[in-house]
Amino acid sequence: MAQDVKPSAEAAPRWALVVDLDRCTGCQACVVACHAENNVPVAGEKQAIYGRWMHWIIIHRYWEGEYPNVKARFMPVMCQQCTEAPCEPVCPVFATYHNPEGLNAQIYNRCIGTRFCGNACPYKVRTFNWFQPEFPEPLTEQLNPDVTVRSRGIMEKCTFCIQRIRRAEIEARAEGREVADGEIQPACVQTCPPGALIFGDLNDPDSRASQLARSHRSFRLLEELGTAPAVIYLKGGEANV
Amino acid sequence: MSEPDRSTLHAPRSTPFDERLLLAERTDQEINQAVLQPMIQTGRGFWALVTVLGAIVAWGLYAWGYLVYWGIGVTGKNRPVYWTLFITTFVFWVGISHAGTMISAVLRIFKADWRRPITRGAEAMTAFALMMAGLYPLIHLGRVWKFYWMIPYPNNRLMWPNFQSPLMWDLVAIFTYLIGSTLYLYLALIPDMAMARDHTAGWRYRLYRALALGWRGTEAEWHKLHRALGIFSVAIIPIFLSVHSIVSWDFAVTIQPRWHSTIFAPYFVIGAVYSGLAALASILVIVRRGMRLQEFLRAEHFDALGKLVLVAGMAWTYFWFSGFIVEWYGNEPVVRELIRQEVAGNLAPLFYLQMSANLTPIGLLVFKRVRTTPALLLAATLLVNVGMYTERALIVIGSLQRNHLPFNWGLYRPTWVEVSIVAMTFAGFTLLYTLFSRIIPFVPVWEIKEGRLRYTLRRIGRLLVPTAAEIE
Amino acid sequence: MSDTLTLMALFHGGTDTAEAIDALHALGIPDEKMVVITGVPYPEGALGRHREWLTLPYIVLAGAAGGLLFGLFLSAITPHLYRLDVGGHPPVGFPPTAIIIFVFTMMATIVSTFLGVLWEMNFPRFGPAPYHRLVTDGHLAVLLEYPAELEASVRQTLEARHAHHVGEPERVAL
Amino acid sequence: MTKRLSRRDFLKIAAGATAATGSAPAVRRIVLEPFARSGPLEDVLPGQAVWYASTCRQCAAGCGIVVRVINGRAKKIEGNPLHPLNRGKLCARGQAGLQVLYNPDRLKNAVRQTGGRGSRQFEPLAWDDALETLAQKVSSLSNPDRLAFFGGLMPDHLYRLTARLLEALGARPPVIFDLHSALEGRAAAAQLSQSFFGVPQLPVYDLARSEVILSFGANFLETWMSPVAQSYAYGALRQGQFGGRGFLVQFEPRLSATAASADEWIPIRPGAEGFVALGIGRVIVEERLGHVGSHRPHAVLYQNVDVREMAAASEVPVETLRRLARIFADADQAVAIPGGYLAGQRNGRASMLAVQALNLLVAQIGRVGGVFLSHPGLTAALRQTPPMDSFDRVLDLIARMKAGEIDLLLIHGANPVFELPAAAGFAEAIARVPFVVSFSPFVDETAVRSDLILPDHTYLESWGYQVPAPGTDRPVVSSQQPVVRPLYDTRATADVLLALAARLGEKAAVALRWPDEVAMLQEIASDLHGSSLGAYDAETLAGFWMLWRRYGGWWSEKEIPREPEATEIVEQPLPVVGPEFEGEPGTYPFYFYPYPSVALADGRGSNLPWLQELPDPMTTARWGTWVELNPETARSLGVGDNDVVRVVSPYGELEAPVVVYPGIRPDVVAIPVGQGHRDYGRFAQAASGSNPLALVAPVTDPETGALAWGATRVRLEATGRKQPLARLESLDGAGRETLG
Repeated sequence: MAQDVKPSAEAAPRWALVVDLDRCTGCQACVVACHAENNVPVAGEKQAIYGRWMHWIIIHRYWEGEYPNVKARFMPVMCQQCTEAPCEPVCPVFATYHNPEGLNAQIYNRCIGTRFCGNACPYKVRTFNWFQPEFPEPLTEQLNPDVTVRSRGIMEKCTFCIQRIRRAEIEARAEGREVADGEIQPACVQTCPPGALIFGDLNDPDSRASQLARSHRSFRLLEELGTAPAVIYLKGGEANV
Repeated sequence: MSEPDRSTLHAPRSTPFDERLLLAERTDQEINQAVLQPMIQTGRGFWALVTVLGAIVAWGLYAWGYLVYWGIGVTGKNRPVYWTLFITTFVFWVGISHAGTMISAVLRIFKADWRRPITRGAEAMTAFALMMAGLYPLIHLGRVWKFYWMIPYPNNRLMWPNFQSPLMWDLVAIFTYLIGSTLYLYLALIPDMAMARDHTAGWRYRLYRALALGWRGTEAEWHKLHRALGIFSVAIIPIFLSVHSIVSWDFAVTIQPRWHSTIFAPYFVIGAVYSGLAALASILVIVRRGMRLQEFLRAEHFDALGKLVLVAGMAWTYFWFSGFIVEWYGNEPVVRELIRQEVAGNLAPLFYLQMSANLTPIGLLVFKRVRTTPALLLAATLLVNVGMYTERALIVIGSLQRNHLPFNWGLYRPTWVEVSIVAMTFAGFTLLYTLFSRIIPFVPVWEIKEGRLRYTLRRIGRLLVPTAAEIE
Repeated sequence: MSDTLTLMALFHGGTDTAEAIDALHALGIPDEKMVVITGVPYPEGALGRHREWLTLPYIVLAGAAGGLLFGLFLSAITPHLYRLDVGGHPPVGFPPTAIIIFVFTMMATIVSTFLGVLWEMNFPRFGPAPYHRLVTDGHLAVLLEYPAELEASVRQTLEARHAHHVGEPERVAL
Repeated sequence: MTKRLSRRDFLKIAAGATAATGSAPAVRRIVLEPFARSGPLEDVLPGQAVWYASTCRQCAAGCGIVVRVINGRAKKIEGNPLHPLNRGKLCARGQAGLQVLYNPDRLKNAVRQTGGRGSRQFEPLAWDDALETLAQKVSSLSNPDRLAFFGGLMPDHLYRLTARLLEALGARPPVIFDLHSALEGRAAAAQLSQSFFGVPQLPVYDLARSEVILSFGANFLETWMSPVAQSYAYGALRQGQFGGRGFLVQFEPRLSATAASADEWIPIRPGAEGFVALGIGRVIVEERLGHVGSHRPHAVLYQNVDVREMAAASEVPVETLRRLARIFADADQAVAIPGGYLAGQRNGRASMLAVQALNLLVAQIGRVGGVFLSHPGLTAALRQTPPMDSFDRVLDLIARMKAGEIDLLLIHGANPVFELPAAAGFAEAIARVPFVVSFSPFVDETAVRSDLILPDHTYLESWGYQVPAPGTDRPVVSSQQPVVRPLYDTRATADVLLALAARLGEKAAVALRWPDEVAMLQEIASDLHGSSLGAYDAETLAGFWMLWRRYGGWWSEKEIPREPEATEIVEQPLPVVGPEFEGEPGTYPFYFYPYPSVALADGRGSNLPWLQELPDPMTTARWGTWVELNPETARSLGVGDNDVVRVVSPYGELEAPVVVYPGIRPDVVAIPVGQGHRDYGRFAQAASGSNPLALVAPVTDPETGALAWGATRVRLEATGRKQPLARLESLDGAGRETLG
């Protein structure tokens, strides 16, 4: 994963998410976990019909073949946290930039809503707040105090649960130790029943994520575009020997 | 129409030149009057027009307020079609603005004399089109109340804007072009303001006096003015080239299929010139009739203008084709899909409208009769702009509907809000132009007089031909 | 030591004016004592007078240079004032810098040209100045200063060239 | 020796235990707290996150959860990393539990419905008055038999109380039925175990360590039984430590998400699953497949089975049966699962027997990677779990209600008006009952038809415990504790019943002698105190009670397998019973397949916005109801995506947009269950959709008495209308991954 390590961030970790397509069952648990963790609003039926949904992670479902020899495959797609992120340079106000840990940070309060990043993103994983999000009382009580509620007119996207990363890092520092591999778990990873999502540091060659990333099954989404994503997919249908 | 005007701008074949020199028989006084009269006397039609346009603008403003209050959601945008009619119209207006400098700067440099009566109309068009274009980057923002974060100063937390973003290039380039064209317009206006000052009273006198800045017309003043205009017309050309190139880079720098193209810059520029010149022709035909300027705007002007449009049209076709053949041949999946959509899919209606509306005028303008018949010229040039608008819609909206992941494709339906706001800018442009034509001499009187100075009649055999003096 | 008089004369055509000016030269009235006011820009030397030198080009160059520096500051310096990485690009890249510098240079050029020319013409100047409204109707006005003793000859020269409205220039509030 | 615990130790244990269970994270540092009843902990730690362990009540599986609480407000639900059932994992519905707690449409206090039932005019009622009315209604019953209790998804202790109370009053035991369990075939499965292993316990299928899995209509990755535990096992099956990749075959008329994850999907004729199982079994016996030859004694099972007939009847070619038979018999670890769809047929029992027999045939019962029963261990005493009643008991109750034999009906945790087939006539029957009391925290379709609503707490505010069923590889009890103080003036139904008993006095008061439910729970939990088996123990009862809440239950540290031994039933030839369907094949050409929605389950999830917005894994549709048609069927009908069709059965009809679905038999029409609420809150009502149970015939499998929800035929009529469905995927994209 050498090409993932940015010279600017030698020591810093390079967070990565490994998605094992062979384990994913399309159960959608990650989607709700993400809603709950990141205060992602719901769009409502009318908007949903028009293709305006707010999920930060969606599970693509692909059909192969025809009845009766038809197969369906699942592919969770969230922000790929590209190393060479096409969405970053186009923002006129630096609302999205590359943080030292290689994350593709979205600064909500900087965003003025040009939606340029949304066009530039080849994965179309950025969601825009078309309206002011609604949380009829007392649903506001469910909001996670660690995450802002985005107002209308703002771009948002998967952050790898940056707040959870920070929480773990702070705890580790407080206890004067390194963050252990597997200690940091974005909400989707934490809940994924078949364990299809694995989060870890690519700069640590021994982390579970790194090991899996080296698997012969691993590939990146739209690799040919050269965006060098930090989300690594493991091809389904074969054993990992 | 007070005086009966000829249905066509044709000169009787017998005397090919007399109309060209028609002004020669007029005294400066008469010329002044001919220009000032239609400005001062405004009919009922004028006020009716102003009211209608005003109403449309007001409605558009309401729609904008509605948009700001509820959020971008009230437009038809969705994922993945994040840019729609607003950006389309933005590109369109920037395009329109390109005729002004094309005419007054380029032609001034090439000493094309026929430009004289139409320069001001063209420059005004540039300025107003840019004002309209300038609205869209604001309107389309999700949080317009934070637009000032794009202004280059260390705003909150001492952060500067990101100069790597094409939107920043856009911002400064368009701002520059707006300043440039406005100053250019005004500079060339000063002597006429003095003229108007000398022949009006009341509020108009006070206005013109202020605008004339105390112009007298001493040799020194004339000389300096010429130098300044000379510098302007050289300086503004690179700007005018850069502006639309930068607009094209808004799209070309992304890796969105169909946008990611190197030919976009020149393609956009030529498209801009094409639509701009066409728009200018349409406007001149209308204003000429509305303000009875038949004497000033005559056959040879429209003929020449028509030829320019024709050339621009051909150039556009050439650029379009060179872009298209590469896309078609490259056969890159998403682009292939987009082309399929255009040729036989949901984009087909727009695509065929675009092609027919852009190519037909080229065929028409080949004929002098079309170029010199107001009605026909108007039809042809309006058609061009329908075509160019559709072209922009296809580039902006069409391309966004498809991307590398079929799962994420989308469609787009405009809403009343978008339509109202687009209508607002069209009405706004017309309104500004109408008012302008009533306050500012629509034809640059001093330039016409200057041009008249240069002609003498020379006899060649049987013919009396006008010859221009090659002096500057 | 004799005092000087000023007077303004209007002409119909350029030719008369030109001849009149030559005659006045002959009387020993130098160019700088004469101002020709026209409603139409006459081609260079049409009235046979010399040109004075302009500072405008230098103002423009200075302005352009200033714009260039400002553009350079924005595109090459500010990214370092608040360092943020985007999309694997270096903080300062050639193409964006080129564009920003270019645009600001041109902006400065334009603006300095405009301000420069106003400054040169020391505009705006609304105060009363010797002027005649007929100028914009195509008449040429010659404004001249001459020693009193030339009074007669000057007037006579002007009459000879069909000058009209010869007399004390009225100072019009412009 | 006893293990005493400090919070610090607990951290280590948390870490150690998760490592032991081998779940993905090596470390999960969360400090679990017992919810202190007086002056909750969160008051002393403002802004500090506190984690409370409890039990998920979104379905009957009983997964352990930990809830992140800040300033007395629950912020996030996660799986309990220590819990041996779900091992820190949780499904979509479990994650959405917060919105049950904070649902804007909750009842805020006890209400009486003024203006008659269905008027939806509610008048707040003081709890004392409510209890008084209730007590008075009960004591004024002419005959205790005229009292009926309809229960759905109840925590175990509440079921105990109810059963005891009814017993004490001399009334019949509660009727326990909910649609979700019916769709899972819980009742039938329990009966199957009863006759197969002699205990009415749901078997555990060891998917994780199995090599070949034949799943007959068991969508075990979505809603069937214990989806989280099964998904966890599936992960291990796919990418286990040893690199092997199990082979999963799914027999289903529709390609469910589970089938999508399977290596092979066999679109089988509805109701013919048993035939396939029998066919495979017969082949194994005939061809002496497998290693042990263990099947010699079982040859008798298949004596009247003919492979050709089976193949013909199930439309699965003989070669396929042979191939599968070989794969199944040759595998060291193989298991066949009789799923819910089998139970939903009128030949359900026969099919399930045939499938279970396969496990017996290849000696996979009680074998690693085969079939187990969860070991009760010490929890045996606690295992007074509500036996899911079969549908015929419900029909019987409805009949009695219609006949006016019921004067007082109490309903808890169920919404029969919505969940039962409309044709069963519960709505009409309930109108005949003079007085109805609902304990639902929401005004659902049934609550609207009751006189009194005495809202129970939502599960995050409640006490309780549950023995997960089916359990896991060791004895487990999940304990439930409030993670926040009750938001509103609601009251635990258990406490209501205790108070009621106290008011009624005599036998009732004796039977229900506890002052409140917590006292009862403490007593129950104390059974487990002092065991060396447990993952923890304390010296004092108080300490044990603290840890019981802190851990979110009690479970054995090591796995304790329990090998069931088959009863003599398996010595008789297996019955060969064909399916029957309601509706003439001529007029009603299609099999109707209502399936539980992954998001909304049987409809109890449809008042939660997160779940409404949750895309269906296969169709990526949200918010609405849709009709899945095979492309060929759609073509012959001249309809496409988003065209509204009318689905008509002999019992009712509904209209919904079409989803052209490549993975379904041409003769099957599938509709997800869950939408079509008339009440039950804004989100449930906002969704455009209809309830497919309107079509379902209220028939049962005569053998088990289970609801044969898959035994209805329907016909389709195009309406010519269009109704866009909220799909996540772009229809233009046509399900392609790339344009290639």
